[in-house]
Amino acid sequence: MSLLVSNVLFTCLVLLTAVPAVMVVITQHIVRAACWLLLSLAGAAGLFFFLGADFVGATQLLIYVGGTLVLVIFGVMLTATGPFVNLRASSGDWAMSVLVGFSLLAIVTFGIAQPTWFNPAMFEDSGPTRASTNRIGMAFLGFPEENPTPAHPAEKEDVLVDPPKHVGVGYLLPFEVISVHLVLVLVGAAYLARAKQRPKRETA
Amino acid sequence: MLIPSLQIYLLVGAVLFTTGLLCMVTKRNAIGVLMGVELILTASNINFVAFSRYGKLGLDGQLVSLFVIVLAAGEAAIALAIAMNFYNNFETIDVDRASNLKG
Amino acid sequence: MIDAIWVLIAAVLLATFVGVAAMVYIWMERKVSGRIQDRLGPTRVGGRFGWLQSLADGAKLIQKEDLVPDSADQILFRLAPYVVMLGSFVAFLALPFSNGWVAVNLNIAVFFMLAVMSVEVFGVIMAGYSSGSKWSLLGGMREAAQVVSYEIPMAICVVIPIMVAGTLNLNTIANQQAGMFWNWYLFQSPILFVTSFVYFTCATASCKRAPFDLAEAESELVAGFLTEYSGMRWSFFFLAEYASMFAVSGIFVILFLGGWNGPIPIWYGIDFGDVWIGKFFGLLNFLIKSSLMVFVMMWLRWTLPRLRIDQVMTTCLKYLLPMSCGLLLLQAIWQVIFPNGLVGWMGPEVFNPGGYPLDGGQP
Amino acid sequence: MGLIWVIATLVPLAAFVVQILFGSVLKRANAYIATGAIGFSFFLSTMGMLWYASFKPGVLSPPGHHAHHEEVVEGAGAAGHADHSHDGEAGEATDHGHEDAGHDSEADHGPVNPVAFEGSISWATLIRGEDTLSKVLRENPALGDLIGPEDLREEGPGVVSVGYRIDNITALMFFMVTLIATCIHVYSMGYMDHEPRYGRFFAYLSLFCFSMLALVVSNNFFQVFMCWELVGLCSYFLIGFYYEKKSASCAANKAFITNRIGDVGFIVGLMVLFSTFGTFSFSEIFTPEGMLNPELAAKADTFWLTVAGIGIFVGCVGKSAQFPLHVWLPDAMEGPTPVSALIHAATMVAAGVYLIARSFPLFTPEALLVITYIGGITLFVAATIAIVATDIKKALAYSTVSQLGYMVMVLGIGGWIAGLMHLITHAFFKALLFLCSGSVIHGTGTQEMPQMGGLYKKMPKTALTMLVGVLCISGFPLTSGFYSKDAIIAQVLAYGESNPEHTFILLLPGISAGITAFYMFRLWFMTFVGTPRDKHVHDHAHESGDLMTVPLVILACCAFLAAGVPWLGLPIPSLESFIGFGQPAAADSGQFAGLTARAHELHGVASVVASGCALLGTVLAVAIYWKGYLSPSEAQRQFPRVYDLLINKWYFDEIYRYLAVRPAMAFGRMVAWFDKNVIDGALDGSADLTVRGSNFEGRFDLGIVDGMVNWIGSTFFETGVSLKRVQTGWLRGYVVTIALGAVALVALGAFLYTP
Repeated sequence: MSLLVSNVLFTCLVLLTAVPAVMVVITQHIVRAACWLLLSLAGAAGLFFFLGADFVGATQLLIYVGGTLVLVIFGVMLTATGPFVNLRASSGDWAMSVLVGFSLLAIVTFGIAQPTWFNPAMFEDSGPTRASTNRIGMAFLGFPEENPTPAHPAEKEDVLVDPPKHVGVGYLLPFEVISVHLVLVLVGAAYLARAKQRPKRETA
Repeated sequence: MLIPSLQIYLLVGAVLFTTGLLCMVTKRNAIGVLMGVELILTASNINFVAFSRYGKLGLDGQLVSLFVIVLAAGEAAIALAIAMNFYNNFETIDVDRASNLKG
Repeated sequence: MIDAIWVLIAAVLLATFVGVAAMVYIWMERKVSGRIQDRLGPTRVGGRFGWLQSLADGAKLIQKEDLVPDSADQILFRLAPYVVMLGSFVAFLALPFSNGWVAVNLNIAVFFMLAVMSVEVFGVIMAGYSSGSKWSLLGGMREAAQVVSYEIPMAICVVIPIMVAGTLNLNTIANQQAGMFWNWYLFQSPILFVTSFVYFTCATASCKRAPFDLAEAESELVAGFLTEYSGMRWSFFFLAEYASMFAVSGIFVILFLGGWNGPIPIWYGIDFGDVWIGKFFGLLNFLIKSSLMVFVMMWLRWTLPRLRIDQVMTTCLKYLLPMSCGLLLLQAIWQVIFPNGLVGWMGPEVFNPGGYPLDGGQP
Repeated sequence: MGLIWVIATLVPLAAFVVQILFGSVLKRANAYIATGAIGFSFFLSTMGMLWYASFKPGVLSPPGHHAHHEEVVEGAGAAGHADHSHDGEAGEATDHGHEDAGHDSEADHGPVNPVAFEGSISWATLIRGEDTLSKVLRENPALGDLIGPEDLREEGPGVVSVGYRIDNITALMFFMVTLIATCIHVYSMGYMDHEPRYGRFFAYLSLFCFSMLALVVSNNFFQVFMCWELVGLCSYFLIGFYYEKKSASCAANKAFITNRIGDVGFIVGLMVLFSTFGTFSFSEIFTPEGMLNPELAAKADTFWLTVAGIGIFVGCVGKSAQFPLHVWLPDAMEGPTPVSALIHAATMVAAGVYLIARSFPLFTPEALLVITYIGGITLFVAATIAIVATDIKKALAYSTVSQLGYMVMVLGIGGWIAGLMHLITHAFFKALLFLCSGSVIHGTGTQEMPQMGGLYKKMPKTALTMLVGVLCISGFPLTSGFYSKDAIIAQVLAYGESNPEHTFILLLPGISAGITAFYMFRLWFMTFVGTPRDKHVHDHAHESGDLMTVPLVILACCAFLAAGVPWLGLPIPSLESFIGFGQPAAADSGQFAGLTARAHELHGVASVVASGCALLGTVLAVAIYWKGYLSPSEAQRQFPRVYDLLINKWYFDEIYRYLAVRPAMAFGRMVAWFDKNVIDGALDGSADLTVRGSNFEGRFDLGIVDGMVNWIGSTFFETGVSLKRVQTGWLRGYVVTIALGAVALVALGAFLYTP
């Protein structure tokens, strides 16, 4: 019963992710494309939850949907004056791109379906890592995981009861680098987007 | 009725990737191109998290996808700033017009 | 894995709760505004206090003609209220109402709530864009700018008590504050005390409540992104607004005011940790405190004049954001100096006199 | 208890720090802080002096009786001097000292140790020698537990330390400096009332006082030298206080540079001293009774000892304005008058004399002879210049130089007590005189005596107090100046008896005593008596306020009574006995053996001589400047050469200009010529050579190196031009290309891959 419900839910989520993504490509109206993108990304967040990656899912919602996408919409609205809402590519472009896209999809799908590399013993369901938030935080702080497979019971609460045994580098350096990178990006974005005198129409 | 398995996730990722690519190719609007990029990044995130669950990637998959999300946010901010600048300078958002650097 | 059945049941319960609570709060708002403006407010419908006024309003709204303007983007126009509603409603999935009474006991509950509520703004933008009206577009843009900006100091303010608690699980956070009222995080350090005010300001703004209700400033923008809406779609927006008011108040209560723990633990002798009646009193505690915070929001709305949009953005970016960052830093320093909190030296008995299991248990 | 002096020293420093940090905020409160600080120091030093007297009861006995008990009592009786009318009490005091043997065990064993307290903290180690304690420790490691590391921090040889050493001279100097400085501070509050930089003035005063007190309290030569420089620095600040005036800043420079010349000598002396003895500490160089430490003296070569002594004396020559370097002191009159008083009475010039007295046992007979001659010449030359000075302050300045000459000279002939006594008494009456002249200047607005006259009616308090000062400095009987000058002349007479070959120089004190009386009375008469010579000045003259006159009265009393009240015959110790308690044995042994006793015998004669000379001078002054029997202009006309000599200050400035400044300029010109022609020529030549080389290298560079680089560049440029068509600028095309590439790669891989 429960399995059935979850399978239905999974199917819905897959469809919610894939179909709007296709719609993003198909629709010519840029604002609608953004809204389809919202659905697709929200579906992806749902998939993350389904995969047990709660933190990643919530981050996807908060940053991607709540932040990035709003920015995109902003951009659309600030630039979507008249003719630019429905910019169309030529049919030739369409034909070529669909050809390339489908060949890529075919190759990738072919690769996924290859039993030669897909060894089920190698890829087994390691279960949802419910206690992952704490582990993610510890990894960010530089405590690498001792054992990638969850040794703890899945339902264990994430109050830190057993501190990590050994201290290593973990993800502290990438974390710091990303933080500094973000600051630089913000400064750069503010610099690029600052109010400027609109230059006179160029003749050349 | 789909049963959750690694292949399904990878397939969803592949679809998202392809649509993202198509989006980048077919959209002449600069922000449309940006959306394509976001789709591609999401596709890769789905793969990372799926491998984190089903593969030997462990927590690393989630962590990498977190980094990707955060970087994507920064990238979006910069891309939008560039788009704004582009729009201000050329009075258009059509990427085909942005060919000043062609040889 | 999430137990899907339980989620469905909880969803129905929560939907009911949100609907009822919104109606109660709308009635309360009218009474409060009346009293503050030296009026009586609704008195007739449903007896003495006009307590059925909201129901009457709802009936009226359902009967109204459902208009969609010609120049509107049909799909987005219809979709927008549901996105808004969805955003504020899904957040309730992770909000515990009493010890263990929560739809999904997520270990990232507070983060999840913030994330889901951030989707709400997307519906507002959709509504503003799709209405095909300048007022709506301007209102939607303002709203988006405001909410996205206020999310940042709000999230940082949420991080500060989380830093004290050491977990994102709202259930655990509330249980950590069991005992006398000085165990509440509000009184754990002066920094947290200040933080609570900053958080509440941001929360008020992110619910687009007065004095931050620029998106629907009727004197400038007619009704902002709501201009073209009527009937049920309109009422969905308001349901969402009151629901998110309750949600942010609930987060405030759990993070700062001890959640469902009363100021004085009069139930010490009776260990009601897992007893139904005890949880029920906890629920009452929680509802009273949350309603109090909602009342404060109403009080503010009918007391303070509306700010200008530039003032709103200045408040956020120039004052609240640096303030919250500074508070985060100060609290980190405080943690280093007083690792056990101010009353920590009294020993674990005082900190948690009931000896509650801090993880609260599964529902 | 020795800390009382340390605190008294540091209080002005604290006041200075406060004033420098918050001076702009405090404004006029600066004056109160500075005055309060020095007043507190005065209080502390008074307490300290009383305490010292009770700690060393021998200090209250008549002079000299410690070393030569029997003779002194007899000699004093034979001299029949009023000073010793309480011989009986002195005997009793001696008996008392016997009973107090436990208290001051050295009092009855001949030589006496005047040092009451001594302490120091080490500051730097110049020579790391092994002191006794560490040697003991090295040989007995077991002791290491008993002796803590703090015990090892004892002052060993070669350690430069900061410390204090309290003996009777220190206590007395402290008392004198703080008392006079307090009066001057109070006076300055009135005198400097309308000045800008009021606060800064008091800050400088505080620093000045601190420097002098630290100098007095120090227990080693190095600290003395540091404070010495500090004193010089403060004098530089204060002399140049009106730095807007060119003459003032020039005077400050002159004082500073002249002092530096002296300090070179001082440094040389110190270096010789240190390399000879390996220590700066007084207590190591001198024995308690005031001889050169025999252990060290055995190591020392007499020649180097003489060099060290003369070097140190050269420092004193600079600071105390002795003969070749005295030129700065009259010019220093450009500073505010209270500063002049401070410099001339309490602080700067006293430092030099103090140092001679302090290091007295160090001086070899040769060095002492130099001191005597320098002092003698100074005292005479300055006195003669003072005769013709018309500026009231300059006249006083020359009188200071002259009186300093007295002190230095008498120190040179072993008159340790007489020199220091004159230092103290002179400090009081010279401070008084300067403050009086300041009051006159304040009242009249001019410094030129020819513009004054008849001011007695206008400013009676100033006139009377100044008269007291004039009487004191002239050495009239019963005044303090009488006793000190009398002691000097007695010493001179005693020395002259045994050393007749120096009779010439020994005549000078007597003659100068007359000249002193003459010019001082001339000053007073020209200022206060007779008809007003400048109507304008006279009309505007007025008596100064209480803030200025009260210190005058106090100082007048002090000046009159500074030498004690021996004429009353009370059993109160006189200044002489107080100083005499600490007389170093060196001043009464060797060539000076018995000289003190002989001087006591000659007191009667000396007093007659001194009083006679003074009377002569006074009569002459009365005749010329009061009664007008003789005309000064007539004398001027009759002795034009003498007058020219005196009015031009013995042509010292001119001599220096010819001997030092002109040669220095000529040498400078020579060096400039050398620089311009030889060094610049060489540089020009090398520059020319470089230019030629560069030209050649440039051609090489252009032809070969650039050619190669250009060839490479053009090749790449052409390649780039041919490749640029690949860049279409079509963004979507790029994406398609990438995707196609990826597909192609995978396809290729699949085609090639054979599992």
